[in-house]
Amino acid sequence: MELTKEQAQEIIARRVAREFKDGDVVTLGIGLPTKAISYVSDDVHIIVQSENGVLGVGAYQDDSNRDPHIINAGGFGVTINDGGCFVDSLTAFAMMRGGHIDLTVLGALQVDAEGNLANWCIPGKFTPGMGGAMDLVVGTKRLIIAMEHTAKGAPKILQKCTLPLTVAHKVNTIITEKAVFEIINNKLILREISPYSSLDEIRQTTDAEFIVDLTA
Amino acid sequence: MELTKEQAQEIIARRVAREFKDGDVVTLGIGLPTKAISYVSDDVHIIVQSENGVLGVGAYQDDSNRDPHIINAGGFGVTINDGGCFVDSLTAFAMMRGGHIDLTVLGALQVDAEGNLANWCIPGKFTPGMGGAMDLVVGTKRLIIAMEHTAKGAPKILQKCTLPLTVAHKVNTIITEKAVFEIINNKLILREISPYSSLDEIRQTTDAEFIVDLTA
Amino acid sequence: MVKFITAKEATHFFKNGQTVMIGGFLNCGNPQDVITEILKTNLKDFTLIANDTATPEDSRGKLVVAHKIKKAIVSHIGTNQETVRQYNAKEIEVDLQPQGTLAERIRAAGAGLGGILTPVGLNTLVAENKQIITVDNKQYLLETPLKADVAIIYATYADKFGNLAFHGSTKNFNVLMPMAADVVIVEAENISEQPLSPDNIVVPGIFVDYMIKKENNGTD
Amino acid sequence: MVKFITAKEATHFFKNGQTVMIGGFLNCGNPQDVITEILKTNLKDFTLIANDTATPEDSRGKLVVAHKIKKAIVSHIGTNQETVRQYNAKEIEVDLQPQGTLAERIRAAGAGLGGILTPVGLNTLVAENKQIITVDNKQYLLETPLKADVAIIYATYADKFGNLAFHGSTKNFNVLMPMAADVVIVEAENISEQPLSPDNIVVPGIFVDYMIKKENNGTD
Repeated sequence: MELTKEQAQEIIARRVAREFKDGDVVTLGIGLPTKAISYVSDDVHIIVQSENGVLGVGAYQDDSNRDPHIINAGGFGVTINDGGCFVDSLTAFAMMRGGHIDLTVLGALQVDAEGNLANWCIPGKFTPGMGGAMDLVVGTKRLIIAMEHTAKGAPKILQKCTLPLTVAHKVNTIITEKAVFEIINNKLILREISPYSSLDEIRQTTDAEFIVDLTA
Repeated sequence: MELTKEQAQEIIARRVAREFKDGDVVTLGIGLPTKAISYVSDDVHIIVQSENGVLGVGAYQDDSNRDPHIINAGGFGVTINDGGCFVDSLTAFAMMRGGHIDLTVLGALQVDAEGNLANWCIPGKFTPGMGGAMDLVVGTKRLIIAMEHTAKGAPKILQKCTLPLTVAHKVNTIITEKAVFEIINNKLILREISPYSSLDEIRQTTDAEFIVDLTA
Repeated sequence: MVKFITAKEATHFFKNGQTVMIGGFLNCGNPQDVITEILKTNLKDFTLIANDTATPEDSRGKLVVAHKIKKAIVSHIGTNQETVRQYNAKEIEVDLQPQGTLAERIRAAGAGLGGILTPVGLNTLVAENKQIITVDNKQYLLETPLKADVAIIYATYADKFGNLAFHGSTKNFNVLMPMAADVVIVEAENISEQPLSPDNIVVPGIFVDYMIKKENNGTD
Repeated sequence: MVKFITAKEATHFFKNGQTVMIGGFLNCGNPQDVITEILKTNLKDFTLIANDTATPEDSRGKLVVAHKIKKAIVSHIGTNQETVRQYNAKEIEVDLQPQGTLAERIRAAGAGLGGILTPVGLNTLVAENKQIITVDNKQYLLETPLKADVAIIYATYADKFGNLAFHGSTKNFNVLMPMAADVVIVEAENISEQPLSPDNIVVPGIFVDYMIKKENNGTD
């Protein structure tokens, strides 16, 4: 089934939202990963950390609560939830590196069957920089990559990343509009097939060997 | 001239006080070094740092301002001056190690002609621990040792320390009731002879070679 | 999320032989209530990580007196004559650390660092058996992370979310240890239903597991 | 002790080719007034240490547009298309750092450490030409200190003693840089005659050399 980009992103965001557990401290990449918050069920309360020093990121600001001193890591004005706090960049990254974040959800340019991730640099073409991504992925208890399955038709899940890595052997889960994979001991395992896809389509659009085990 | 312990300490404290410059951030060891504050002239304002996390240590507490939450590094209740602040132990020591303290005054068990200092351990006899002393001495811009010239008649200024070191090659100045020495390029230089002593007496009670240069 | 418990309940989170961090500096910013309860139990053989062993009558100092500390990793023992006695009698192992190095090692554990390079302790007994690393033609000691199974922490102010703030010189090691221990128990003097100001929180609540309303509102 | 000056006077503390730290994160907590004055001078060839190069219209981003930055040591340049253009055209040197590593390197300089060991960047381009050190069977990169000649810092609150405090997410690198630069210039939104509460001060005044009352009271 052919999905629009918008539909694909909503499917991914909804699926990611089911990974959050009540009380989780989570860090979310800009864009698609952040959209997942909208779909978290009402009985699950998560604490969102933003690398620029906000713990307990709330809704976006509106005309009733503008404050230019409070932004998220994307530079957008946000509010802070009750019980949240502001920290400096050193502390924000100590939280990440020190293993105090339960779950991190990021996008990717490429991710591979060994759990390697590339998301900061296309040599000679596009090098925005790693920002906080390398720190985010190292210390998190669990790393989920949330991304569209392909980019302009080309697979993004590979046997081996070809772009410069963000981190090696750290990705636990990959969530796309077509599938959910887990990576355990350097093995890629297909766990779910989206209702909008099929095993055949996943095989055609995934450039890596994977085990099919839908029982877990 | 035979001085009582009290007299000797007052002479030392008064002489140390003349080393403080207006605006200096200083750290003072417990006991004798701390006494120097009483003799600082009125036009010199110094900021006293205490390793337990007080910047701007004020007078001791009295019945008008008891607060068990404010102590100095010796465990005594103190006040904080206007403009002072409280920091954690990590920050207190970053201040010291990072070169943000202008002047540190400490006592010593032994100090030697190369600027080595021993003040934390007499093996097998007395090992209270180094506390903050090793950090204090490493980063300070200037290190003054303030101590009685001898201990029970035995010299404390030696050619080479025999006790475990606190730091190597860091002492700049030694102030006793008999003399003021400077240590420059591993050379001990006598700079001042106290009115209560003489060059002969200093030679007899100092177990190190020194240059006499009273001109600086 | 933080759970509110009693000091007695807190004793259930300890096991014999564990490494325990305890905040405080001499007589200031000391947790007391959990220690009082531990003294009533048979818990023992702890490795203590703290600035000092206080006095025999105060906080962690009482654990030394009760022979519950097998090893003390501290910067100073001189204020507790019982620690000195046990050390001389070889009844307790004492691992003396420069105070700033102790703070950095605790921070390193909490911040996920493999260690830090410090000039402190070079050419002294502290350097024994440690790796020396040269950076930019200067020598440094490699100091490794120190972590704990449980930390007992004092706070002046807390909110129901576990956020902490401090008055006076009580910050000391209380600010560092919550990031470096698996289980963090806080004794707070004041606990408010309203959230503390997000600008002034010193220890975020995500580092706190259990909170106790401190019985005694002095620092000791 | 801190001296109160104007933004224009602050330009006298810069020299061509110096290393300059500038606080702020994207569009938040940015000093602006000193940069506006620097843009009126012939000062150039700076090495910039900052989280990012903001946007072409904002703070340190404007220094890039004016070709005053020879080299940028930052974690991200993607928000400033002019930095990206100059980088691709080899008009500017860009040394990209993981953001947490950048923060630790600045802290290391301020805290007198010879460096820190971090797992971040292992097995990536970041590890190139860096020493790998093994602690407890785990590998780490040795990251060395980063210091500056001058730092330009934003603060929300200051007192006449130079003490600083912050509102919202403006702490970012503004808290770290004052310890790591020889000359520290602060632009504060609010400066009070009364001392700030000693419990809530985030940057002690002893790290601040010069203070400017910020003209524009937004963060940019």
